[in-house]
Amino acid sequence: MQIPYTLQFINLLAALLLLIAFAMLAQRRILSLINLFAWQGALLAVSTFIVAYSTNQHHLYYSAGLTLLLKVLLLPWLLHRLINRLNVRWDVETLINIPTTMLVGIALVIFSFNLAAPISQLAEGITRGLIGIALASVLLSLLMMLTRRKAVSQVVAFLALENGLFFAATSATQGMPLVVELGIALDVLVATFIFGVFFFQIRETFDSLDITHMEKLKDD
Amino acid sequence: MDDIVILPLDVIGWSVQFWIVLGAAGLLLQRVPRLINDVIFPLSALVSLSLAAAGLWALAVAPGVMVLPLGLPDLPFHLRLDPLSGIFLILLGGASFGVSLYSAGYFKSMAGGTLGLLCLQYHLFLVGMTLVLLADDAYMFMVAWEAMALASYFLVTTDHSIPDIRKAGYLYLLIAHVGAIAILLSFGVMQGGNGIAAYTFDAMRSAHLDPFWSSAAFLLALFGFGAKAGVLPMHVWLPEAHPAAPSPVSALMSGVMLKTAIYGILRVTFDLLDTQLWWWGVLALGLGLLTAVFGVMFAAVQGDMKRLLAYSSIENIGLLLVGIGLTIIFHVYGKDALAALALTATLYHSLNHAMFKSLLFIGTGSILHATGERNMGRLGGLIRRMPWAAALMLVGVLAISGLPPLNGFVSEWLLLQAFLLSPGLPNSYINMLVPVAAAVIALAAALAAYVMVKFYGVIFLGQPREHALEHAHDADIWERIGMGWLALACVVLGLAPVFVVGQLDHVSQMLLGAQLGNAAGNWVFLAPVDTERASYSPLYFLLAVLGVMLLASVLVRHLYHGRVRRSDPWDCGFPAQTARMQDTAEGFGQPIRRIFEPFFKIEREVPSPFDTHPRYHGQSDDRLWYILYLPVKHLTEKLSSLAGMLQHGRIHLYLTYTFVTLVVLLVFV
Amino acid sequence: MSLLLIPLLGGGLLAVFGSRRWAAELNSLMSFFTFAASVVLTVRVVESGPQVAFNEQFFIDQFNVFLVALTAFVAFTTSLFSRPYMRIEQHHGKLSTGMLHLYYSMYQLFTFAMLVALTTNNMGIVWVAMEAATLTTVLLVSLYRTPASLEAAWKYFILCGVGIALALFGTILLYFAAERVLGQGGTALLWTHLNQVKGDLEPTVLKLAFIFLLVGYGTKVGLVPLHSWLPDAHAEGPTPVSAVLSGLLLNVALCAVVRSKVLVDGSLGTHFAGNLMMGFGLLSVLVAAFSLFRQKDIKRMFAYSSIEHMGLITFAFGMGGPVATFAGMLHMTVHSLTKSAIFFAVGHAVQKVGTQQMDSIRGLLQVSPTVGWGLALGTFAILGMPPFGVFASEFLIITTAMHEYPWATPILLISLGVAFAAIFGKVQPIVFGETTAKQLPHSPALVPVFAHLLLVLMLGLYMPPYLADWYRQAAALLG
Amino acid sequence: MMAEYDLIFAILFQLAQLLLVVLLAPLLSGWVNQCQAWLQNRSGAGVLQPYRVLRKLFHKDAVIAHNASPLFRVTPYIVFGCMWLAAAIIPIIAVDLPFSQAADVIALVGVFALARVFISLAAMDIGTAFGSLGARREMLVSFLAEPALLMVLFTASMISHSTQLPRIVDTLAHHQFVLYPSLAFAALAFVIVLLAENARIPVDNPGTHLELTMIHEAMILEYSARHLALIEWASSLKLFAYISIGIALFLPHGIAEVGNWAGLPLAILLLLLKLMLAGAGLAVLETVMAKMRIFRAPEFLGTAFLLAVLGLLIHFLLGA
Repeated sequence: MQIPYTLQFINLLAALLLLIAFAMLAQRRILSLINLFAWQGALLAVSTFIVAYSTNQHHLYYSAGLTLLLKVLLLPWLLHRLINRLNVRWDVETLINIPTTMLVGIALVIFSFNLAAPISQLAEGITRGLIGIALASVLLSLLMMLTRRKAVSQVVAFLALENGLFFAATSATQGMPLVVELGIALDVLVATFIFGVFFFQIRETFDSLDITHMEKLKDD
Repeated sequence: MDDIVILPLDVIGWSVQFWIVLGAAGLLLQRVPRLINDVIFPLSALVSLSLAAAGLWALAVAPGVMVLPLGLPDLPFHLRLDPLSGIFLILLGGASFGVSLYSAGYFKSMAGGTLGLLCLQYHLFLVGMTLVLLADDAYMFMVAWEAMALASYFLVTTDHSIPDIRKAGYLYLLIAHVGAIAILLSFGVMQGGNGIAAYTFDAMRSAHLDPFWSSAAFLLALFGFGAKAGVLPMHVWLPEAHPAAPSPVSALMSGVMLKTAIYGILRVTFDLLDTQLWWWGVLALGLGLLTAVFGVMFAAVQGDMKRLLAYSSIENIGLLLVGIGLTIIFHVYGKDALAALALTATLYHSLNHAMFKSLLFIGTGSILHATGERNMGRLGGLIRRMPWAAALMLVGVLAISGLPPLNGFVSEWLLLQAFLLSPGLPNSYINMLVPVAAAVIALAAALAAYVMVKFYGVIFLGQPREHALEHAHDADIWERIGMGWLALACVVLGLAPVFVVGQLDHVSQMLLGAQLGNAAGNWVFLAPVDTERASYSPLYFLLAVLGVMLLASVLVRHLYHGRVRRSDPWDCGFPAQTARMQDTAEGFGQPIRRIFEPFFKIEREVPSPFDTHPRYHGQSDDRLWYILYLPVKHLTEKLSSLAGMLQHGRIHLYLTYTFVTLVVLLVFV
Repeated sequence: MSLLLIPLLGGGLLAVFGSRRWAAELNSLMSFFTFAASVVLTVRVVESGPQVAFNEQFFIDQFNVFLVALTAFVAFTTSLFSRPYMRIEQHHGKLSTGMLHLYYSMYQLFTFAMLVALTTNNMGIVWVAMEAATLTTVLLVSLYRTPASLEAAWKYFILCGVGIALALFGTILLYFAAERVLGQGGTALLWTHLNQVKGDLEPTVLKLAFIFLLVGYGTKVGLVPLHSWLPDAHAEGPTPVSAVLSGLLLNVALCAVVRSKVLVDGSLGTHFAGNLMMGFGLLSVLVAAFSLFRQKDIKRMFAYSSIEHMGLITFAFGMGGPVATFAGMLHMTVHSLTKSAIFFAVGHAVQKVGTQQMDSIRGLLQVSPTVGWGLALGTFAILGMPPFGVFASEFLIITTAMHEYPWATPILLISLGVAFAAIFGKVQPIVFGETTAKQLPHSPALVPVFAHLLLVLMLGLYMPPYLADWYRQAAALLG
Repeated sequence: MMAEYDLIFAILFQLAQLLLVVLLAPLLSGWVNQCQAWLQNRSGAGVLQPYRVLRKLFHKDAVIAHNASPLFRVTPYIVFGCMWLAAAIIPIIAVDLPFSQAADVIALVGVFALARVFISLAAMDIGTAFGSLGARREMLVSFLAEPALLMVLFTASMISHSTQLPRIVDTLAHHQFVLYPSLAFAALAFVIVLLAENARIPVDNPGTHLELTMIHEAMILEYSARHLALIEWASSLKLFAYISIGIALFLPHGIAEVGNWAGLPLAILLLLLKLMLAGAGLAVLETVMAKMRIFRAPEFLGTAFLLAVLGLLIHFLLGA
């Protein structure tokens, strides 16, 4: 049968999302990391919009707009300002070298696809297979979190993880109830502000954002 | 009629409540310590007496039952008062009566605040022990048991500024708690049916376990209660904790609390479990023998008088365990008359030990107050300074040495009779074991005499080893009364065995369905099985000895003269004697240490002949501590360091934990 | 729903007036109102069964109403405690007025978040509220702005953030499964509805969902190996915060786990979720018990003991069945009360000495018997010594385990023994012996300590019938 | 009617034996000393010497240390009483002694223990170096000797299913003659115990006051006059008691049965004979053996203990 264009398009977006996730995993420079994050947000917004259009649920339009506002404009802007204020334009040092990370990432993707396969079977309509991708990007961001040693890049990874979730929430399940999405958005916002506060505090206490300084608390 | 049947339990209920009130009052009255000493403790002694009376009463009437609206929703507190509880209540009441009276005098010197607190803990301790004896479901038993442990722990650590005492308290409560866990497990094994209601003792009685599980229950109980009683190898806490406590508390712990553990073993083995196996008996017998010999051996080499008594308590617990083992063996092989004999011996010895050990412990309390000295090597000659304490403690010493006509001898006599009557058991191994066991018992008894001669001789006799002792004062009036009561109890228990055995028969009847009875048929002669086999009459014995003595003295005085001349001791014409030439405690124990050398971990520094200031230091340690306990400690530390490695402060690794956990779980779906 | 409005209002008020001198009193007052409201609510629920409100967005049954009451109560007593505590901290110059301001407002908002998480019917909102609770406490943990506190807060934030995110994924999967049955839109995440149709939910999806929910909320519960944030956060935050974290937040998170467990096992018809919870519970108990040995910081040690007890409770809920669930809830209650009481006492002790290193805290009984006895009794209570209530619940849990899963009992008992040895051995010299402590500028608030301990003692010896029925109904509800 | 007569006669017997032993005991020790003297080619002081010693001591004034406590003064009477009693309840002529109903073999051992404890305490009372030394050694010897004695008695009472001496003797003497291998071991053990308990060579030497060796003498150093007399008398009673235990257990034949008046004269004659033999044997033993170091004593007595237990085991094994 002829697959509807919307579905094809969403699948394409999903693929791009995954691609960007990989790109972030591979990325060494923090600025471009943030830009990539913004792009991811944009993809997310678009896909949400399409889902909203194809299933014409109105509240999805709101959340698409919200995504655009938050993740494409507000957060990247905030992060940029932070970086300028703290002038931390260094390269991202990773704990594990990039190729290894990539290999692990690929393994994760395969794993999550297998995991999602049975679920995809029972998903009808346009969302087939998206769970897998969402799961994959979540796991990839998680991997990124635990390979980066700068606070900022960890935060970006965290936000990317949120993106993956959001993608699952909208595209895969065609939108959670509005209340939930508003709540989620709010939390993300607050979280980011708190992150900001933290950056300054950490900065002024450790005069660096390298979180490897923060390994004092342990059982000895 | 019912109310009359229930009545003993009611009396006990009131007594317990009254005790709680007294304890609280003590806490409130801490501003006026005089009131606590002269009013509260005597009152509490009266309560003890009522408790003992109720226990005696309970022996005759049918078991009383009561369910309190307390405890868990589906498992309220069950109380039950049967002959077994009754006997131990008599023990508790009788001993605590004397000890409480004594305390009235003993704690006079104590500061108000501490005294108030101590008064509260003291009474909670008594209440805890009482409830242990009454509990009829697992939950209440555990609550009472641990409350008892907790109260006694706080009592032990009364003067907690001394690090050793803190250490003792820690060791004590830790082992007690481990034991409690084992007891809980054993109850869990014995639970009847399912649901929480299966934890009433009635449910356990009705439950039928296969040999494996009942053995498991027995072993767990033996371990748990053994830990409380100080059975090898769970004894290490006892010689630390008992000396650490104030003397009246040591008296209660040694005299009464250890018996609650014996009570627990009896309750579980003969009441809750419906079948017994012969090898349980052998196990108990063996453990008991080991404990007895070990205890007396270490008692012989102690220099601290309270430690010595504590070790002697270990010995007596060993004897009790031997009695229990014999009872089990006989019961399993259907020789219930003999089982009754062994059980009677056990219970009798419990009573006796409660009395004379309490007496001796409070006696050491008086000495401690008079001299401020626990090390026997610095005492001596106190019989002239404190005649009352000396006289009363002499009774205790003779009793604990198992000398006729006092009470210690009666129970040992019964125990040995049980051994002598044992042949004819189907199992030849046990038949072989029995004489050896009897021999070991005899050995332990003889050694006990050795220990006690050392104890009394070094403390009370000879010349004072320190000048400070010249100012030692005798026990005050309350203390004398308390000690007097316990000494009296020793004498009475020794002279009226027939009556006591008659009372104990209620217990044998309940647990074994058999009675010892008295073949002699009159109240003078005690003849367990048959007059032809054995009989003993302490009364005639006493009369004869006294008669012969009086006869001799009268004759001597009458035929010759009573002239006496005082002079310096002759001592083989040895000139210039000082008090330092007497045997010290350690010197007196030295032969034993030498004979049983392999059992001790001895470290000594002996001065060379050329030392200008020669000093001797010797210490005999318990090897078991190094063999059993330290490895466990090290293992725990190793494991905990492993656990500590989890927490090394690097957030990436923490995230990795999350990540790995997630992935693993996802994989294993 | 005055219950929820009060703390929100309180948060607002304190956000405004937080820097005034009477802010502390206002804080306590608000908490008291919340408590009163919760009592009213409780009475209503116990009388007339479960009820819903705000077109089913909120749902109160016997299970969460008991948690609501508990939360409100402990929040109230903690506010009482924090009044002098914070004053003393200020006196010592550790805190500025601004920080206090932040503290008071955040305290109310935290209460609000927890109450929402408890009372809401919408699994999504549960998630939102949990996240909110995390965010509010993060700032409280880093209140002192010391490097250590920052590090602790950062770890807390990151780890719990990730955890929560995973929980969100679980929620999404839940919704994904639910919408097939309940159709699109609002009702598909309502617990009540899910509970009705749990039989027809898609098992495979729910399995997946539960794993994510367990890992997510489990991080907040502090289950090993997701517990790493917990000791740091407890040790470095202000003591009242440690008290509420240990006493309340963990419960709330666990409550979420239990809710989802009910759904998942209902749908699978197997004991899958239960087994997972039991596994995590046992692991937590074991690891925490052995970790206790090496602790030097007193608050850190009690944090580990919280992990241990949470493991025990998780195990109990995992076992399921009326008795075990009953025991689990009872243990939740007594643990919250006891642990917060301990933290109160510890807080004052630490203030007296000026350090959290146990080696330098000595002889509390000498300088202030009340604090000393509070700590000693609290410790014995938390160690499961009768006659305190903790023993009652542990008794029930262990005996049930002996009946249902005999193999688990040795692990539990060994851990309990080890924990006993560790904590008792460290607390004894703190309470006893010669002292190193000094007097305090403000008189410590010990009413909460002994109020809690008395309650615990009562629960150990006597449980009022209505309370028992209440627990029973709740247990029946969770099955 | 008849029973009452029996009882009265029995009581008479009891009193008679009381008198007999207390009078006969010094004679026995005198006899032993005399035999030793002969064996050592001395012409001894004669068998009546102990009586003279006692008379002399009773006449003297008692000299007591300043710090002696009442315990010190009452002990001699207690010891004397105990020993007298012990000697009185052992059937040596006839088996019907009513008092042995009141005290069986265990009580007998108890009596010895009682006396020992008191004399040891009294020895420590004055607080001299030798006193406590003696007390310590006495207790050291006894804590091995006493259980050994108990085991010996147990073997006998196992055989006769009774712990009452009359019954034991009755069984051993008047039922059909059986050889008891267990008793052989018991006898050996008993001899050792006898030597040890009565302060004989090789464990102790009653003859000397050599500090390094003495045990019993060290304890009674501070006693004089009537007290010393009583103690001496008591120790000869003790010797008598032990020997008569030995007789009763190992060669009881000839002791009169219940109510067999006719047998009495013969019994008395036999008794004297046995006593003389035993005393002579003791003398021989003491002469041929050498005093051993104090720390060899435990091993020596340990052997006795071992033998006694072996005897008991053999009884279980062979049923004889």
